[in-house]
Amino acid sequence: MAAACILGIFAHVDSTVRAIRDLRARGFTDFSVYLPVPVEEIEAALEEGRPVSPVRLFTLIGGLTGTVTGFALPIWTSLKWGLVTGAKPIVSIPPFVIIAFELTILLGGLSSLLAILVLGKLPSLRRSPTYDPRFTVDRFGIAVTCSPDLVAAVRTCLQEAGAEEVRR
Amino acid sequence: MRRQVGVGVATLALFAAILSLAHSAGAQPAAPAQPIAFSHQIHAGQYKINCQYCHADARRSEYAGLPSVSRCMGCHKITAADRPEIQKLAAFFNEKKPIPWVRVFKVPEYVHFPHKPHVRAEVTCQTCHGPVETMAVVGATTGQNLTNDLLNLLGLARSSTPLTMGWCVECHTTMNATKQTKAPLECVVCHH
Amino acid sequence: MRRDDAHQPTYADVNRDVIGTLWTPSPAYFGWMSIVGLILTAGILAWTWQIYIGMGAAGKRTPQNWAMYITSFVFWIGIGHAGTLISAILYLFRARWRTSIYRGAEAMTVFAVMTAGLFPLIHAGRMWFAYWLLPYPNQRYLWPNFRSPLVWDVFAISTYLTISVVFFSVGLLPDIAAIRDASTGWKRKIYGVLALGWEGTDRQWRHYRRAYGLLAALATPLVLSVHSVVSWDFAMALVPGWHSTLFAPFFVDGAIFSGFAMVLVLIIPMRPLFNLYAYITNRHLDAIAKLILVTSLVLTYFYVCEAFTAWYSGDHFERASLFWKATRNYAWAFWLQYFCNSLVPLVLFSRRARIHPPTLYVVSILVLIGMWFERFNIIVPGLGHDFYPYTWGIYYPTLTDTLIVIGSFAWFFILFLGFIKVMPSVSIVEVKETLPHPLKDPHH
Amino acid sequence: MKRRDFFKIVGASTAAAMTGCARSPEQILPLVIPPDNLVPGVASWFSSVCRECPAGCGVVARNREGRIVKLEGNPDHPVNRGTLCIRGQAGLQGLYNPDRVRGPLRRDASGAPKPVAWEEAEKFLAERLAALIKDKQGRRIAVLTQLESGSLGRLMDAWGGALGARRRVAYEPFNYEAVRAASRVVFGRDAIPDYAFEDANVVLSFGADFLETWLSPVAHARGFARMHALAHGRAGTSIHVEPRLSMTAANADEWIRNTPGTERLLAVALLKVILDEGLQAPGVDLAALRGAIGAPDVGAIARQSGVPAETIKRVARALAKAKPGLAVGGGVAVTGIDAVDVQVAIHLLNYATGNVGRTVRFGPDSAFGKASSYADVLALTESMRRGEIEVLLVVHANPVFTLPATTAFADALKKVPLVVSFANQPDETSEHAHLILPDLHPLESWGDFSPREGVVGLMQPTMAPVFGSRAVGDVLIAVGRQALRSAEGKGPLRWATFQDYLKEQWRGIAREVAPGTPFDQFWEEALRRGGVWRGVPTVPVKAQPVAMASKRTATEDGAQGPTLLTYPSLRFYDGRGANKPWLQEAPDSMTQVAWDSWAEIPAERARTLQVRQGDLVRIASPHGAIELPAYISESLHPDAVAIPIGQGHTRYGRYAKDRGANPLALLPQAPTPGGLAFLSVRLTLTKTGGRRPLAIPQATANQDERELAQHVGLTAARELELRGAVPEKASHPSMYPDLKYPEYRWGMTIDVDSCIGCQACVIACKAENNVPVVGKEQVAYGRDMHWLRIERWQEGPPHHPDTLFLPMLCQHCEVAPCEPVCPVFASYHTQEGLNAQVYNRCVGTRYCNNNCPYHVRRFNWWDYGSPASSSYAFPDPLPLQLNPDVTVRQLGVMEKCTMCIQRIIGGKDRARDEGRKVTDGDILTACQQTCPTQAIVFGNLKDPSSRASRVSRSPRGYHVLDELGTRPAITYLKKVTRDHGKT
Repeated sequence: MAAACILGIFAHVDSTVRAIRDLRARGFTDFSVYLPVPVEEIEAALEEGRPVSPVRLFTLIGGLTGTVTGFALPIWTSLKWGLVTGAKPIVSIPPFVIIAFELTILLGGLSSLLAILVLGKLPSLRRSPTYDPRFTVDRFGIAVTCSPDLVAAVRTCLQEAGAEEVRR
Repeated sequence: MRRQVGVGVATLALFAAILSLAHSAGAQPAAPAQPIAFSHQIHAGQYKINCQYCHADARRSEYAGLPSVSRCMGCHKITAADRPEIQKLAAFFNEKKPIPWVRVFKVPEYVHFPHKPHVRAEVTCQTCHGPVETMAVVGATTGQNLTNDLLNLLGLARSSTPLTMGWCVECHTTMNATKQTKAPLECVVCHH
Repeated sequence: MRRDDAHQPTYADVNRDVIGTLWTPSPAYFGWMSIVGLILTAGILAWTWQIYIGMGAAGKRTPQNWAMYITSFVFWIGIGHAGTLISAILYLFRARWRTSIYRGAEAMTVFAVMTAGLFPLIHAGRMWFAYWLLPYPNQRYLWPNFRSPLVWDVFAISTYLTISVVFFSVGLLPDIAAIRDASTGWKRKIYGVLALGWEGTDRQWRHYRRAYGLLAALATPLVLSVHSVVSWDFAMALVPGWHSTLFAPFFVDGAIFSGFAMVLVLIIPMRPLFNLYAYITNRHLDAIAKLILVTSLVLTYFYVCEAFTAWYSGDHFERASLFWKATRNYAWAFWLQYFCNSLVPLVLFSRRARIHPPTLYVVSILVLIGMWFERFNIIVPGLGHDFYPYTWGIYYPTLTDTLIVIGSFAWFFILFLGFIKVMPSVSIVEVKETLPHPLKDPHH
Repeated sequence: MKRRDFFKIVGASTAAAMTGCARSPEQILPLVIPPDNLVPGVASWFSSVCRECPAGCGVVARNREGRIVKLEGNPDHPVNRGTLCIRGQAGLQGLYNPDRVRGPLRRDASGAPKPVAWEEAEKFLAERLAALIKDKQGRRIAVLTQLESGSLGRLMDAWGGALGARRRVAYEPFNYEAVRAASRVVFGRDAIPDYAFEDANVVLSFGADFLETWLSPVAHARGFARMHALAHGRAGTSIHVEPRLSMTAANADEWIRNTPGTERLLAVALLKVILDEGLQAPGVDLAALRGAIGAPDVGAIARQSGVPAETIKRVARALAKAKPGLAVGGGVAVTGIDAVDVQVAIHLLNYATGNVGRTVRFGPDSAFGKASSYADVLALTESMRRGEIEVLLVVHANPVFTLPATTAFADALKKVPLVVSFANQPDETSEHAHLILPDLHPLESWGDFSPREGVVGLMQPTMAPVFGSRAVGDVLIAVGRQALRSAEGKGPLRWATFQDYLKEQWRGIAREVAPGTPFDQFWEEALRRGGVWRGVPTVPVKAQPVAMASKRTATEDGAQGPTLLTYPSLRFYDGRGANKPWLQEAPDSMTQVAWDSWAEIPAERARTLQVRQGDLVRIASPHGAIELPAYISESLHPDAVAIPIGQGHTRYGRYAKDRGANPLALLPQAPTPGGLAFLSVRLTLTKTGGRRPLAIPQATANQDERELAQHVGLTAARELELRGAVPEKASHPSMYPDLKYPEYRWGMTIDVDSCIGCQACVIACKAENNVPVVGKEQVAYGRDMHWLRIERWQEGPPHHPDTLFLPMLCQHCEVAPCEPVCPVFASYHTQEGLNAQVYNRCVGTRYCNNNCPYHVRRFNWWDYGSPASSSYAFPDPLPLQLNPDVTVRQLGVMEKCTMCIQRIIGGKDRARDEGRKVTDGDILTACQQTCPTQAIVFGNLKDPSSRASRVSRSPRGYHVLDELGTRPAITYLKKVTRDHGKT
């Protein structure tokens, strides 16, 4: 038997925050919140007890890869066929710093993008069943997943918090 | 579901196209039709005639040179004089006309490849021209472009003797490293 | 009563107002599009002709091996600075006034860099071999010369373009989702694909916000580096007037200066056209104008330094070059540059001027002209009177290179005009963020 | 097998291979029968004689696959010793001129030339001649040729004799007959002597452009350089008297700007000073000399000539004390009405200072003495006009262009029923010919030429004829025999071909020169060596000082206005060079004008006329008028206007046609004792209001304190020489370790003191390296493609500047600014110290040329190299000249001097064959090879004993723009300036 999913739609930030707190207090942790705009209060309510987003790890690894590539590529290619220009050494580090810098930024940036996609599970071809188009306008939503026997409790909780609409 | 099938088919088709392109490029290139059906296999293979007997300029000139019609006739006045191909040769000789051979091996016009120093360094003809003594007809695809670069990137080399720059350079580097030769690696030695 | 104080929009208002800019272009829009399109066509034809007949079709010569193409290249790269500066640096500094203008500025950045990126190709004698500048394994065993400033350019500009596009698209993502949800039919499908399935869940937002911050942190040094690298195209050369350590900050400042002028040129007409008074307020204009003023003053300082070092160094070549620029064939361009970049922006000391759109518009246009000529003066007269008197000479533009340069403006504007009708030119999400949150019980 | 046939085969096969497109299947054609001495891909050299002027320098032609790709001086030839001038280098473009007459033409009733078969054309001519002979009207046949001092001339004389024709007229526009006349007067010898410049300590020239066109410029340049160069503390002095700053004047240590036409007065004044001060050589007949010069008033002459009396005295003393000195005079520019008197005075000057027999040598007389006089030419013209000539054969002369229009030679031609031209280039004279029988180019012909007594250069076909031309000798023999109805082997014209005749002539030479040697051996040897030469002893002459007809003045009596100075152009000579695009594109050494012609107008006069440079000016004399763009000169004498001869062709091929104007139109036709009086008219100038800007690639002659061309005083130079060589490493410090050169380091030295600015190297470079010609507009817009240019820098007062010629080419800098900026390594440094440019790698960013402080890189703005392009620079058959060892560059790539990398590779290859290292002399760059003064030395700088190394350590050595720290591989040697004449 699949779990049930209940969606509460809110018009106000304070009621949404209240709903999140209430749900947490009642032991419901498996819910996701839809926001038209990131709101610090809501984020604060959600972030309690969560680890920091791993995006920065992506960026760090990407950036370091860029730095290493940025030095390795020019050095390796210069040594591969050593052509002298302007009486400069074959391996001229100062200009290669520029290449390394640019590649650091490039790969760091691209891996950050990758992080958004991977961690945000994007792209996804289908909307989730609980999604409502109003979530990109001015409504907040809380979709709670629970066992079917707890549906009523969740529903009450959401309504009490001030949901405009609650549906399955 | 249908969409995914479509994507899969498209990917497969692309892959197949690349493979077939690579295959056609890697295959033995077609030999052009020559005015006389000359066979290196017979001359160099069967009768073991030295390459430089006919291509006599290789040791003293930039060009390997083609045998003059009179040199061909030196043997063929008697040898196989009754064959139709040899009669074609005799016809050219009698009319004092050069034989319009079609060029097979060619490097771009901005490349100067001198045979002489290679002969002096005892590089065999086969190193660059392939096992000509086994070929009844000779064909070669030479030259370089972005497609070749990409195929090379995929590890799909085209021909055993592609006459491309990297191939030349590799030989020069290897020879210098292994045989203590002084094969030049200056760009302007060939490009001037 | 000031217009921007009239009304505090709600979330729904923002969606309605911004998405409202997209639908059904007016006939005037098509009129503009066709004019710009015609100019672009002329530019493309001119470029085709140049490729067919040879580089000689452009007026370049010895000693001006570089001329209007590189001028325009540097100009457009400069324009491309304001966008990322606004979106990244001001983001990091939490300057909230950026929210309503950053989208347009970012689009401007991307398009300006796309325009700039054309010029090295247009400029190259054999643009069909320009791919040799990219490091890719090839059967020649040859790689680009990483010691060449032009290869630094390749890296800097492609990185800048990529990061700008990434930053731009990431910022667009929730907005595209909003458009998707507001549209129907085939538009919905297209925006649906572009939105990548964005739903605005807390999980998505969480990583998104984090990544956005990191991107901003990466983009900030990048903005400063790109024009520095471009400036080294000149500073690494021996040419008198080019070989200067001053060039990197000088160029970066000039780039920000011209970039903000271009931002004004773009947003001032957008405000009445799309009725965006509620979002692009006088406060915004004032802030940008102040930035223009500051960068202008800094630029003037650099001008003084440049002239002073040329004179005080006692270097004959430098002095002769400067003197020649200021007094001979190109003197008009030289003084035009000072007039537009150092004198005209002084008007902005007046607050009335800073919030008076027509004045701002005129100032911005003059600044753009001045900045184009600043690069022109570095390149064309700079090369025209360098070390070797035998080859001194004067460059005359031809129809071909003039059309190509004008065509580049058409290319930029056609991209921008297209953009404002398919994408929200004001960030829906970020504008909402600046609004007070909808609370059921505000006093609770 | 005949050599001719073999070339035909090779030539044909190469042409086929060349026209093949690179991408399409290409045919390669073997030889049917291999030649003995020719390997495709290996150059063969054939010796011949340069016929671009009557100086008769020996050349060797480089034959690759049957076509001549380069001309070089014959190192054995006594006239030029391996070097060539600018015109000689460009001779190839006469051979491959796209406008060459491709076969015999006959003008039909409508006047249009129609191709005919050779047999038909010869038959037509023979019948006309036979008809005249039959009627005993042989006198109605006339032959007009250029100076032919060899077998061809003798054959034509024999031919004329056999047919009873008039005496042949050997017409040379510049025949220096005033010198000859003066020799007759003073020394009783009808000859032009040999001038030994190298033996003189002081050279005093009255307008003689001996470094440009006068008599034998290549030999004179070599002699001048030897005389003038600082060696072992000694250095000769050169003084030049001329109203115009010519190239020769610019090379003189003292240029004396005299009023036009006062040379005779000055020479007499010098004599007077010498005699008054008793400086004459011992044994001079004082009384006779005094009588000859009369009692001139030096002060008055000084006033008249504008030369201070002090200067006259100083020059007189310098010349007299030189022991020996040398006074020469008589370039065209001083050939006034009194030309003979000028020359008499100069001869007397040489006599008085004891130079005759030492630096002025009769005996090895110049071939110029054999040219017909101007009066003879006029007589022929008159006969033609009177209808006395029925058939006129014109062989390599273009009198319609080179005679003053006042002689109305063209009108006289119209009175001749049959004019036969043997011109292989369509020219103004062949325009009037009824029959055109194109002769072979000298490089395709058998022949010989004797430039002076004792030297006979032998010409052989160096390649198969490019077009269907026939040797004029062959045609004359065939036609003559047909007309005389005699068979081969019999009669006065018994030879089968001209080659047979030549060989017969040479049997005579062989008997005289090498009596013991079998003829075949002698012949082979002569062909290989390029001729025979032997020393001719100096003939003692006795001077008879006679009074000059001193009443004559240079210019026409009573005329007003500035004097016309019209002079043979360094590039075009009498105009015959104008069809060669290389010469058109090479800038004039002094004005730096390319492609056009101009009138050099003194700045003062230009201001009065309100004429700016490039304004069209109408120049009128009593005899004619022309229009030319003005070139404003600060240095030209205010009473003169100077116009070079050579341009203004109306029909001489696409490159010459309608370019400038011919100043000969301004001259009177009246003959003088010295021939045509070139300096005799005064002009009226009017501004027309039109403009035709000149193409001048040099932006300014002012170095703006940049010390590009440097100089050092003679005294200082002597001191430096005594102090000895400078250490090699006096260069700028670097952050980086020094470059290592495993085997060689190529470098060059250029002696600015020796460079005379003759531009021969410029053309040699163009020919060797397939450098395209770009046309006037492109040159004017700074897009010329010369890899090597001769810059003219001036210092000092603008009206009397010191000129410095600076050959500028890629400096092959060790710390090359062009290299690191190239994104694709198209520009890099080789391990042998060359700054390499890889054309096929270039993407055309042009950064390198921006960063090159010398701006010696050249960009292919247009598609000069591809036949399909509208800017293709090599119309057929010019591609046959292209050096197969050098790539023809594509559109959009940078190119520049490679120090003749193909020659370096070739030289190393030969050395390797012999198992040794390259040494001096193995490799000569094209510019070095042709330099008449040997100012350029190329070699291995790594070897401290190589010549280039040694010269580069000279205390006079410097690097151009040294302060930039580019460490060039080219070391220049400062010009040594004399304090002579400086106030």
